[in-house]
Amino acid sequence: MIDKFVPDIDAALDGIGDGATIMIGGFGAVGQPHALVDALAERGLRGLTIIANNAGADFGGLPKLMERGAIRKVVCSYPRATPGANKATFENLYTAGKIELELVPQGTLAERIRAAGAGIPAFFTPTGAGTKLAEGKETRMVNGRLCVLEHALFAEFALIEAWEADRWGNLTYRRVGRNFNQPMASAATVTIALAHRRRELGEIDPDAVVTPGLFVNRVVIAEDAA
Amino acid sequence: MIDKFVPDIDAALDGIGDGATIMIGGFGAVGQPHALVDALAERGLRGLTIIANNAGADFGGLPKLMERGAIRKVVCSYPRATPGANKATFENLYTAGKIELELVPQGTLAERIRAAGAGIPAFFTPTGAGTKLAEGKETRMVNGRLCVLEHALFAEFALIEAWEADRWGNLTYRRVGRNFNQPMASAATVTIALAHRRRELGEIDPDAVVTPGLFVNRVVIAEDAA
Amino acid sequence: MSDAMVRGWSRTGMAERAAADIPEGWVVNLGIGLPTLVANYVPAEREVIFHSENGVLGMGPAPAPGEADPWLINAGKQPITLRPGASIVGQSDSFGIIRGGHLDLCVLGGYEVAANGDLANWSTGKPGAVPAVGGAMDLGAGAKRVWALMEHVTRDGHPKLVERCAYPLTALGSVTRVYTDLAVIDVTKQGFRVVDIAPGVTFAELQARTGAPLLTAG
Amino acid sequence: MSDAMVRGWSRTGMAERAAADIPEGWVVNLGIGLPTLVANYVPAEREVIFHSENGVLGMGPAPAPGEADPWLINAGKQPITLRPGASIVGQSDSFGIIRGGHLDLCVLGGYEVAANGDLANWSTGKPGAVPAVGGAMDLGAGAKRVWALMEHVTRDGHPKLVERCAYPLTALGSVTRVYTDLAVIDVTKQGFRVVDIAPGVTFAELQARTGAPLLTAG
Repeated sequence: MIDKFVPDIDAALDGIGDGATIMIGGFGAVGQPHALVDALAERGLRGLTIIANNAGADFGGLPKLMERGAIRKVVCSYPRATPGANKATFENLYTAGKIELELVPQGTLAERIRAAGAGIPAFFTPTGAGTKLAEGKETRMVNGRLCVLEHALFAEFALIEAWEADRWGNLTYRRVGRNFNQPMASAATVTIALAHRRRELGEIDPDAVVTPGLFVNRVVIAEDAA
Repeated sequence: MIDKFVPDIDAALDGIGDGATIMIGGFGAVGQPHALVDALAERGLRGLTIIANNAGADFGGLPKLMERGAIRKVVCSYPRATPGANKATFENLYTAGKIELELVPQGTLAERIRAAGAGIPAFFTPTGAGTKLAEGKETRMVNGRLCVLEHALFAEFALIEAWEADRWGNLTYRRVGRNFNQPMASAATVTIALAHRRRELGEIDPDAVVTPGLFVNRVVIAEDAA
Repeated sequence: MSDAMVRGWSRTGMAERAAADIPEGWVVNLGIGLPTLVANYVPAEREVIFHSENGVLGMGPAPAPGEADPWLINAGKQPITLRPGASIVGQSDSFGIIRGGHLDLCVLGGYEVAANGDLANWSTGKPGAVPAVGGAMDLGAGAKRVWALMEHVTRDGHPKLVERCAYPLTALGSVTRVYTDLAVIDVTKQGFRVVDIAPGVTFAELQARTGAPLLTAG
Repeated sequence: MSDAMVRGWSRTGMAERAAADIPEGWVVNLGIGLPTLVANYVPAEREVIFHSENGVLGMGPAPAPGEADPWLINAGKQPITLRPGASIVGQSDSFGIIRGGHLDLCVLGGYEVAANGDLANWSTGKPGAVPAVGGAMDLGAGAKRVWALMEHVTRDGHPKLVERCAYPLTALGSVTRVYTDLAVIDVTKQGFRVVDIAPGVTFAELQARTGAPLLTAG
């Protein structure tokens, strides 16, 4: 019997070691698997590469991971705190030269992650052409427009948040919680989902599944689950 | 008030002229908007380019379009009749040199259509590398694998079949009826959907919409509709 | 003539002026900050489909206090509501919509707009500052129309409509129209062309505050 | 020794032999024709997730007569059922699954398999014939493992396991294992290696019918 449910968050995070490349879902605080990230911060890891849209934000477990020196490099589009928040941890580390940043336009980030999942090793996009973020990248005119060659972005682990899950790992998302969780689920060697509702196999309508279970390796049910 | 419903199939097909490039959804007979294709065959058109996975099949309205000489070129992956059927119209025309064929691997076809909708003008794929279907195409090693450069595939019109539709053009599909209809909806200048269920605005759950209305220009409700 | 005499539109007046030009049926993305205000001036009966890059089509107004759905925010991380007809997409599909040219309009803030449509709005290029781009480059490159909604000059009086951008670029040849406190200006192949001038502002005053030649509608 | 003496496995025996090697939990695509039979020999309690390239994950057995759902067919256009846990995806996502290496296994028919794993199964290259490829090239290039399920020799006795394919290629270095009526053979960096031989077939008989050297498991 296929059963991707794991009993707790420790089991969900099993095998994540120093130097790992980890995708973390969410946009802003919505769809970020906070319980997984918080627990990750307790593991005393070093040298992580984190791929997460809002990696510089002041909310969730990422600032804690950064403060503790777990993160070597961040790949993201918006490494900045929400307006009005205190100066974010990321900014301090970045200014001090203690963390590396690969800044990627948000849509290119999403598409590079999708490409990794879909077996497209590289693609041309008009986004960023002629800007500082395309410096050093291959460009060419395609259909009369200047385009940049971008490459698929893979990870060893993806930590994502879902709404429903069954034992095959089929997932649904709730409202904008879908965001980066959907493409990231397909782009990692080991995809770990924090889900809010446990469903029996067959309970989720086949047309309603957003992430088929084959993309998912482990599911842990959130403590708030009904 | 946005209202993409049109009263009948004639209104749905308005503006399709000689020489048009038309995508037709479906895989096998499922998800093919038969009523639209049948009506298109009555229009006495010439010089059409048809993009459809099973363009050579013996079912649906496409053989009629071909018999009447409406089609100049077909872009597809499987121009062959179902086993046991009579020799298909396409085969006769092709053997007689009366129709042009661009044969594309099915996944590359789907991805080229998706790329057109998603603003990706070209991408590298390992599919087809080193085969006859990659002859004359740019290739390169990406991540240690030989890949082929493929380009986005656009159309002026897409004729698709949906399950539910509302007046904004939001669509759902039923089971494998989703197939090529989903990517094609995004890749045409004018997307025309034949839907089986008319829904009030707001009746389809926002999480359940598969094709957001912005991709759809016209919706006609099938005569079998409940 | 002192700057104090040239007032033009207020910030809400600018948003209202831009909103007046958005017809029913358009799919529209509004950038963070001033552009977000534009939605307030599109009446509910004029059906405009607002897109948010985190995956929403059909955003409605902000929720009443205490009624926010924790699963519904916009790209500015503010709570939102959904209109009937709304739909949700994932991140790669949301930017497929943007990059694929399916937005009729994107309204963005701007540091500078050049006469060739080049847009600079993501970085001041100050050394040491943390760079952040979000979806600005995708929106700038992808939407059918890009309107810049911004003050006509900087706080210290320098023109923001210029011949060539000095700030790092967001997108090449992107902006199709500029709404400022002083005027509405199209970006054409011939350069900036004035569409509308705020009440009480003269063409000469406008040209004096613009870093490139202005054409008139005629 | 005449060919008539070398019988090996029947067609259903070949399908059964391949099915025995598919463990629980794999996601598997079965090609049209003989490979489709493999599903019949995977017991329902061994959970294998069958994928069909038209967008199904979790295919079940064929429906009872008269109970076919018109919206459910497989890639061979035959009516199917869904198992509990099934899901539906669109065409670009379905081939993203294939090309992205998410299938544990694809079982395909073959005209020829070369000792370097090259696969030829889509075209005989006959001039004038209508070429048709379907998803064969995507499956050949994308799945983690590609098993060719085919007769060991052609009808007129020519080897189908060869040094280099003569037919047009489907995918380069694709096949990882071959199941024939005579043997199970791995494709390794050193070439073909015999894993299992059908009852009553000798190694010498097998080698005589194979167009490239066979290594033994040891």
